[in-house]
Amino acid sequence: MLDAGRTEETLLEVNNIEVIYNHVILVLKGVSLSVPKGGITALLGGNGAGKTTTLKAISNLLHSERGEVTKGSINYRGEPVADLDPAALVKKGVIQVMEGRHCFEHLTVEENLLTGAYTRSGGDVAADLEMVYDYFPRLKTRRKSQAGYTSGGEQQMVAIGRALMSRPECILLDEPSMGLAPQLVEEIFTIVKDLNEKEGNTFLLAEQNTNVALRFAHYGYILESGRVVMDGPAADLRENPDVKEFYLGMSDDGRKSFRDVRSYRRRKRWLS
Amino acid sequence: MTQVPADSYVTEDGRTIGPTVMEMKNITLRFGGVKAITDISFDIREGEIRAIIGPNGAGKSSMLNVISGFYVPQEGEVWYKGAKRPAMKPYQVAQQGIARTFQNIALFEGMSVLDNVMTGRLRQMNANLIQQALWKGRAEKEEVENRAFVEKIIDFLEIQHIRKTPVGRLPYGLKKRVELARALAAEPSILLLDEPMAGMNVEEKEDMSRFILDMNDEFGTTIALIEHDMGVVMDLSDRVVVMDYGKKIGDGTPDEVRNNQDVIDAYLGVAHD
Amino acid sequence: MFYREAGDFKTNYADDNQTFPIKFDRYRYYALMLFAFIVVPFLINDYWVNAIFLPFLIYSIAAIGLNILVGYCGQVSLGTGGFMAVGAYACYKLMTSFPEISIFIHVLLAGGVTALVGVLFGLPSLRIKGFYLAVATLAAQFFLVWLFNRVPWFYNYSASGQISAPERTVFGVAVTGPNTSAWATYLFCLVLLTIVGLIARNLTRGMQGRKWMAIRDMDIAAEIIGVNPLKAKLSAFAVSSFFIGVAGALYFSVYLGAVEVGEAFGINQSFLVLFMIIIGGLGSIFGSFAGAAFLVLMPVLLKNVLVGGLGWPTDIAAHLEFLIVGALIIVFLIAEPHGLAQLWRVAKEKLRLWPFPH
Amino acid sequence: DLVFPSLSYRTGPYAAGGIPFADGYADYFTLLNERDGGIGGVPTRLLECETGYNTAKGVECYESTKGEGALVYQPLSTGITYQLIPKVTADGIPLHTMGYGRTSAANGEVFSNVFNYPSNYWDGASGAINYLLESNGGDISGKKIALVYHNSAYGKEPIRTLEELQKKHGYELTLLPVDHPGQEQKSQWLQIRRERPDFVVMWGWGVMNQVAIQEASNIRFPMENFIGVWWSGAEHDVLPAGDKANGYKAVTFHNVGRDFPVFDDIQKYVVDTGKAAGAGDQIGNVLYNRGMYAAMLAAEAAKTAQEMHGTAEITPAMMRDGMEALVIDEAKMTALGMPNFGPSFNVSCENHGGPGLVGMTQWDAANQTWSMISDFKETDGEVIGALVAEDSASYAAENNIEAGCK
Amino acid sequence: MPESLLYGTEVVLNGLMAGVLYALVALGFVLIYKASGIFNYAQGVMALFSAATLVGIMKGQVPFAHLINAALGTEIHHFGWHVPALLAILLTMGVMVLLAWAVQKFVFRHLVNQEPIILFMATIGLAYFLEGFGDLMWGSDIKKMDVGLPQGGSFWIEENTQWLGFGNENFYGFFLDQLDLVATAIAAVLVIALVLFSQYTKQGRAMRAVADDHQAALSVGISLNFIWVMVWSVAGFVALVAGIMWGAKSGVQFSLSLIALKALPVLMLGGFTSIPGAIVGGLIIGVGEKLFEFTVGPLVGGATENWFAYVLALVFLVFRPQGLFGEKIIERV
Ligand SMILES: Nc1ncnc2c1ncn2[C@@H]1O[C@H](COP(=O)(O)OP(=O)(O)OP(=O)(O)O)[C@@H](O)[C@H]1O
Ligand SMILES: Nc1ncnc2c1ncn2[C@@H]1O[C@H](COP(=O)(O)OP(=O)(O)OP(=O)(O)O)[C@@H](O)[C@H]1O
Ligand SMILES: CC(C)C[C@H](N)C(=O)O
Ligand SMILES: [Mg+2]
Ligand SMILES: [Mg+2]
Repeated sequence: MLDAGRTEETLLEVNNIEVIYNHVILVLKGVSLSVPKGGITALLGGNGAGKTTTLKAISNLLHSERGEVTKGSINYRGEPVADLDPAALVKKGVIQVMEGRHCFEHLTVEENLLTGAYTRSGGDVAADLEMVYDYFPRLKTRRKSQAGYTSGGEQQMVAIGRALMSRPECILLDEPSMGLAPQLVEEIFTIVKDLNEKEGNTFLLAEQNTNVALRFAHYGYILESGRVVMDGPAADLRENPDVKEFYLGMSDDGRKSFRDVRSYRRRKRWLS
Repeated sequence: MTQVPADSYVTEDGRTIGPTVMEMKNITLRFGGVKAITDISFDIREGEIRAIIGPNGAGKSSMLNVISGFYVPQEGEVWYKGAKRPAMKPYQVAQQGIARTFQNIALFEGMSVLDNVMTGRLRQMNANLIQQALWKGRAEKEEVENRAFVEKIIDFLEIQHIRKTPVGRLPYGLKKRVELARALAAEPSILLLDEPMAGMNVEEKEDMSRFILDMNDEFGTTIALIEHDMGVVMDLSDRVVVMDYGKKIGDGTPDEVRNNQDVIDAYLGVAHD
Repeated sequence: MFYREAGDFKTNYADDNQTFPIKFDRYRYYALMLFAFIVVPFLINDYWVNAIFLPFLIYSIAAIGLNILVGYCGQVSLGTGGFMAVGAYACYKLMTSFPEISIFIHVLLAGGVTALVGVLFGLPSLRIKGFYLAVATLAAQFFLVWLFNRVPWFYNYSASGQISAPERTVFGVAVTGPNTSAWATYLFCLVLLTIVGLIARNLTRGMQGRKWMAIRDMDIAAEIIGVNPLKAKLSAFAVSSFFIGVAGALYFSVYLGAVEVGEAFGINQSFLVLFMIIIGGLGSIFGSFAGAAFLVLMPVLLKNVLVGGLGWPTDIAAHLEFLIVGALIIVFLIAEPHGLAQLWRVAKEKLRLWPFPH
Repeated sequence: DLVFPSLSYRTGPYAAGGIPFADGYADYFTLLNERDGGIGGVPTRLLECETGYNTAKGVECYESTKGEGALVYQPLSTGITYQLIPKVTADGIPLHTMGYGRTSAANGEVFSNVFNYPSNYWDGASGAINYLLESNGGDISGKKIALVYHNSAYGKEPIRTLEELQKKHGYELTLLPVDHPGQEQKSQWLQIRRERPDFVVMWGWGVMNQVAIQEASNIRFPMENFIGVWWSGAEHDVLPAGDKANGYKAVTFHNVGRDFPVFDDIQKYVVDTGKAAGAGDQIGNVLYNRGMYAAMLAAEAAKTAQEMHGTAEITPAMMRDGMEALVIDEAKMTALGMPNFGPSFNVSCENHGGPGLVGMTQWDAANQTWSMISDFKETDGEVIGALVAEDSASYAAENNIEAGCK
Repeated sequence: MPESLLYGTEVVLNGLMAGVLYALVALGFVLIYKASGIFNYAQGVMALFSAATLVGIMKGQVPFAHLINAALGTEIHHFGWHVPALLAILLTMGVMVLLAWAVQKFVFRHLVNQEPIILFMATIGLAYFLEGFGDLMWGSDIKKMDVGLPQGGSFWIEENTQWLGFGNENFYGFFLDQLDLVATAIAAVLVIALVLFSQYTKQGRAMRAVADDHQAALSVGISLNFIWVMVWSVAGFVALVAGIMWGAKSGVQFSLSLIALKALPVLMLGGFTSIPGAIVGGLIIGVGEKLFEFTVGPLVGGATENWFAYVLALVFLVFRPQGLFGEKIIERV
C-alpha cells in the first residue's frame, strides 16, 4: 500500500461535466473528479458507466466521436483546457492511452513508439526508447514487425510504451490491463507505480480490474450510469462491503468461485 | 442414473463429458519468420469446457483461428468428429456448427444488436433470394420463428433494452455480450471464446460465467475458451492447455496445471490459489 | 408531442418487422403513395415530368441499386454508368428485336441482362477491396462504354452509333417515343420504382440484407461466422445491377429517348449516382430517395433562382452552381456524415423526446 | 416578343468552344434589338440555358424553355440534337443544327422540323476530299489519308462518306479514334509518324483539337496536309501550339475574320454599350462568327415567316415554315453587313440541308488569323444524296414516318 | 533491326514517357492517401486550378473579373503586368498552401475519424467547389501555358538513332518529346525527395500514423491540422507540376481535371500508399496501354487506351490486392 498522493495540489479537475453524443445521447450526467498531482487515481465502474467518455472529455478526443461537453468545466493546473486540441494537451503533458489499443497498424513497433515522441523537441529519444524496451522486452524482439500483426497483448504494450515516449506529466490510462496476461498486468501496474514514484507522473486510470486498480491507486471514484456514486481513498474503498461484493467478488469467506456464483443467482431454464 | 458410455466420464458436479470431438494434431503455423504455433497437439472432448491459456503472443488466438479455418497451418491436421477435416473455408467450418467470439470484438458495427444476433442464425435460415425479395412463404416464416429464438437469447443475456441500438454505440462490455449472443444464436456444437471477459469487472464476469456454464449445462455445448483471468479459468474449465511462445507447455486439469512448474515460470508467476 | 411510438405496442414479431413499425409513419407513407399515384398524374406537365420527375424516379431506382451494393454490402462501385448502359442497350436490342412484347417486360429483361454482366464484373471483388475495388470497377465502366461504341451490332449499325427509342406502349398507352404523355411516362416509372423499392426493402430487412451488411461491416468476421462471401457479394452485385439496369433502360427509353453511350453513360453518371447515395445515406432506402431528390432538384432549383430569379448570366450561374453544390455536399457531410437519412433519423429521435432535450 | 433559346455551354470540357459561339449568337440578337428594335418591330428575347454539353441537362433546358414560345433550338451538340429530334417533332418546334447533328435530317420529307443548312458533316468530308483532289491535280488515288476522330457519334459521322468516296477516288483510309476527352494522343500520332499518311483529316472537338495539333507539330507533320472539320478550326485550337501550327487548315461554311460591317455595328451597339454577352474581345473569331451567323439565319427565317404569315408575332410553327422557305442571297447578306460571309442558298421542303457548299480556311500563326483560301464550292452531291436517302429512309421506317411534303 | 521491333521499341519508349506523366498526377493522390487515408478525388481539379492560377498570375489577369464586371458593370480584365514564370510559380505555390490551409480548416478538421468513403465524398464536394471557384476566378476559356519548357520531338535523339534502322528508309529515328524528358527528370527528383521524406523523417512518420488511425494520432499529440496542411500543400505542389506539364500539351482548360482518370489505374497498380509505386505503376501502365494499342488496337478498332489501363490494373490486383507496392492489407481478427 502506498501513501496517498504526495501533494495536496490538484493537477486536474473535472467539474460537473455533462457529455452528449450525437446531440441526443446524454452519457455523463454531472461528473466531478479531482486528480492530485503525483497521485494515482482510479476511475472504476461497470460497462458503459462512462469511464472512457470521461477520459476522452479530458483529453478532448470527444470531438472526433461526435460527442461534446455541454456543461461543466475541466481545468488542468487551474487553467481551463476545454478549447485546446489534443495535440496542445499533449504538449502540456496530458496524454491518453486509448482503450482497445489503437496502434498504427502499418507502422512497425518501433515507429509506433517513435510517434509518441512527436511533440517533443528535445531530450534523448533514443534513451527513452531503450527505457520502454526495458520495461517491455517483448517489444524489443518484435521491433521491426508491423504493429498490425502483433498479438493483442503486444499491442497493448505498444500503446502504453508510445504514451511514455512523450514524457508526459499526467497519463490517462484507459483499461491498461485489458487482455494482458496476469503477470503482465502486475508488471504494468508496477511500471505505473514506478513511474509515479520515480518520475512523479500523475495517473488517472479507468479500470475494470478493480482488484488491481485499488491495490495500486491512491484514490478511487466509482462511476455508475454517468454519475459518480462513491469515492474515497483506495484503502477505504477496498473495505467497503458493496465494493467488495460487486467489484471485488469477495464474500465474507474469501473469493467466491465463478462456478458457484450461479447457484444463488441461477435463473430458470432459459431456453424452453 | 443413465449409463455412461465407455469413452465418457462424469464430472464432480454431475456433467457428462463425452468422447473427443475435435483433435488438433501437430499443428505448426508460421507467419514469415514468426512461428506462432509450433507442433501443438491437444484434444477437446464433447461437453467439456476447455481452456487455453498462456502469455501474450503465445499463439492462443492463432490456435482458435486455425480451428475456425481462418489460418491454414503449414503442418498438422484438424480432426473433427472422428474424421480428418479437409481444407475448408471459414464459412464452411461455421456451417459445421463451430461458432466463436473474437478477441478484438468483431461485431457488425453498422447493424442493430438484434440484427447482429440474427446473423448467428445463418445456418437455420435458408429461404432463397426470390422468397426473400417478396417476403413471402418461407422467408417470412423463418424470419418470425428465428426472431423468437433470438429474443430468448437476448432475454437470457439481458440485453433487451438495447435490442435496436446500433452496435457501434455500445460500451465495450455490452459489445462482448452481444458477441456472445451472436455465437449462442447459432446453437453451435462447439463454441470458441477468445477472452470473453476481458475488460469486465467482477460482477460482469460472474454474469458471463453464468451464461457460459448454463450454455454448457443445458445443451452440452462444448466450449473452448481463452482467458487471462486465472480465477475464471480455474473455476470454469475441465481441462487447460497452456501455451508459451507457440509451444505447448502444459495440459491437464486446473489443479495439475496450477502446480506445473513450467507453467508457473512462464505464465502464472506465482502459484495461483 | 408530434411524433411518438409510445402506446404503439406490438404483440408479435411479424408486426415488429414491418417496414414502418410506427403507426404515424405508416399512415404518412400510405398518404404519400396515394398522392403520388392518384393526384400527381393529374397535376404534372411536360416540364415537371421531363425536368424533374423522370430523372428523380429513374435516379432513385439507380440509387437504390447502388446503395445495395455500396451501402449495404460495402463494395464501392464506380461502374454504375457502364451498367446503366448495359440496361439501355439490352432494352434497345429487345425493343427493336421483339417489338410486339410489352416494354415493361423489356425493361425487366434488360435488368436481368445487366445482373449477369454485373456478376461477371463483381467477381474480382472477392480479392479486391475498398478503393482498389472502386477503381477496379472503372474497368467495367470504360470497357462497357467502349464496347457499345465499338460494336455496331449493339446500335443496329446506325450511321452515328446513337440509339433512339422507337414508340412502345403499355396497355396501348405510349411510354416511349415522341408521342408520350407526361402522366404515362411518369406512372410507368413510378410503378417500376415502387416495385424496386419494395423488393429492396424486403431484401434488406431479411437475412440476405444481414449477410450483406455483415460483409460490409467486417468481411472476415462475417466469413468466420458462416457467411459465404462469394455468394453474398455476387448476389449484391446481381441485385444491384438488376436495378441499375432497369434504371438504365428507363433512362434511355423513357427519359432521353436517344442516347450516345459515352455521353449519357459516362463516368460522370457513375459518380452522380454515388454522390446520391452518400449524400442521401449509405445503407438506407430512404436515403436513396433523398439523395436522388437532392441532386436532381438542387441544380434545377439553383439554376432557376440564379438565372430565372436573379437574372445572372448563365455562365456565372453555372459556376456558382458548381461552387454551391460542392459547398453543400461538404456542409451536409460535416453536419451529418451519414447522410440525409441519418439527419432525418436524428430529427425524429429529437421529436420523440420533444419537448425534452434528451 | 420573339423568343430564341440558346442552349449553350459555358462550362465543362467543351466550354472553350461553347463560349464564343454562344456570345456570337447572343450579340446578334442584342444588335437587332438595339439597332432595329427587334425583328419586324418585335423585340427578340434570348433565353440562355446552360447545358454543359450534357444531354440530360439539354433535355431540362429544352423543357424549361419550350413553354415560353421558343421559336428555334440550336443546341450545338450532336448528342442533344438526337434527343431533341423526336421531341421537337412532336411539339412542332423547329431545330436548327448548323453544321452538326444528324446529317440525314437534310431530308425534310422525313425530318419535318429539323434543319441543318447550309452544310452538313458529309459535305464537310466531301469538301475536304475535293480540296485535296483539287490541290493534287485531281488525282489522289493511292494516297494515304488518316482520319483522327472523336470517338463518339459526332466523330463517326464522316466515316461512311469517306468510305464511299474512297471507292470513288481510290485513296487509302486509316481510322484513328480518340476517346473523350482526348488529352492523350501519343499512340495515334506515333502511328501517323510511322505510317506517314499524305494527309490527316480530323473530326475533333474540345481539348482533342489542341492536343492533336500540338502532337502533329511535335512529330513535324506538315501542317498544310492537316485538315480539320469546322469544329476543329478555331483560334483556341491552334494557339497553344504556337508558331508550329502555321499552315493548318480547316473546312468552313462561312467566312472568317472581322472585316464585315456587321461587326462594326455590334461593336457600336452592343459592345460599347456594355451589352455584350462576353468580354467583347471575341468578335471576328471563328466560333463567334459562326454563332453570329446562326443567329442571322434564324432572324432571317423569322423575317421570312413574318412575311409569309403576315404577322409579326410568329409561332414556332410559322417559324418552321419560314425556315423551310428561307432564301439567302448575296444582296441580302450585303444589306445585313455581311457581304460574302456565307454561301447563297434556298431551303425547301425536300432539302433542309442547303446546298452544302464548303470552303477552306488556313491558319496564319504569325498574324494569328484564319483566312479563307478557297471559296465555297460544291461537294459530291451524288454520294451524299444517296447516303442521306438511305439513312433517312431507315429512320422513317423505324419511327413509322410517312415521308413526303405537306 | 526489323521494322516492327524498331517501332515496338519506339512505342515502349513513348509509353514510358506517358507513364511518367501519369505518375506525376498519381503522386498527388498517393501523398494525400498516405497521410490521411483520404482518396482525394479533387487532385485533378487541383491540377487544373493550380495551372489556371499560374497562367492567370503570369498574364496579370484580374481574378473574378467576370463576376466583378457582371456585378458592378465595370470592364476590368487585366492588371496590365506580366509576371515572370519563376515568380509566378512561387506565387502559385503560395495560393496552393492557402488552399491547403482552407481545406483543412473548413473541411477535414470537421471530419476527423470518419469512414474513408465519407472523406472521399468530401473531396468530391471539394472538387465541385474548386471547379466552380476556379472558373469564376479565372474564367473557363482555354489558356495557353507557356513557362518556357521545350516541346516537340527531340532532333538530337531522332538523328542519333536513325542508324538503328540500318538503311531502312521508313525509319526516321526514335521520336521522344522533349517535354516528356523534362517531366521524367522532374518526376525522378520528386519521387526521391518524397520517399526520403515519408520514410525517414519525423513528419513523414507522423503522416503515416495519421493515415492509420486519426484518433490514436491525436492521442499521441500529432496535430492532424498541421499534418494535413503540410500534406495538402505538397500535394498542391505536385498538382502544379502536373498541371504545368499537361497544360503545356493541351492548354489550360477544364479537361485538364480529367487527367485524374489516367492516374487512377496507375495508383491501383502501384498501390495507393506507395510513392515509388506511383512511378512504377505509371511506367507499366504507360507501356502496357501503348503496346496494346499498337499491337491489338488495330484489330479491335482502336481507342483501347482508356479501358485497357484499367483492365491491366485489375488483372494485377487479382494477384496482388494491395497493388505492386501498396501496404499489405491487414486482415486479422
Ligand atoms: N460514439 C458514441 N455515440 C453514442 N453513444 C456512445 C458513444 N460512445 C459511447 N457511447 C455511450 O456512452 C456510454 C458510456 O460509454 P463509455 O465508453 O464511456 O463507457 P465505459 O465506462 O468506458 O465502459 P467500458 O468499461 O465498457 O469501456 C455508453 O452507454 C455508450 O453506449
Ligand atoms: N496474421 C499474422 N501475421 C503475422 N504474425 C501474426 C499474425 N497473427 C499472429 N501473429 C503473431 O503470432 C504470435 C501469436 O499471436 P496470437 O494473437 O495468437 O497471440 P495470443 O496468444 O492470442 O496473445 P494475446 O493473449 O496477447 O492475445 C504473435 O507474436 C503475433 O504477432
Ligand atoms: C456541335 C459541334 C460543336 C460538334 C460537337 N462535337 C457535337 O456534338 O456534335
Ligand atoms: Mg471504456
Ligand atoms: Mg489473443
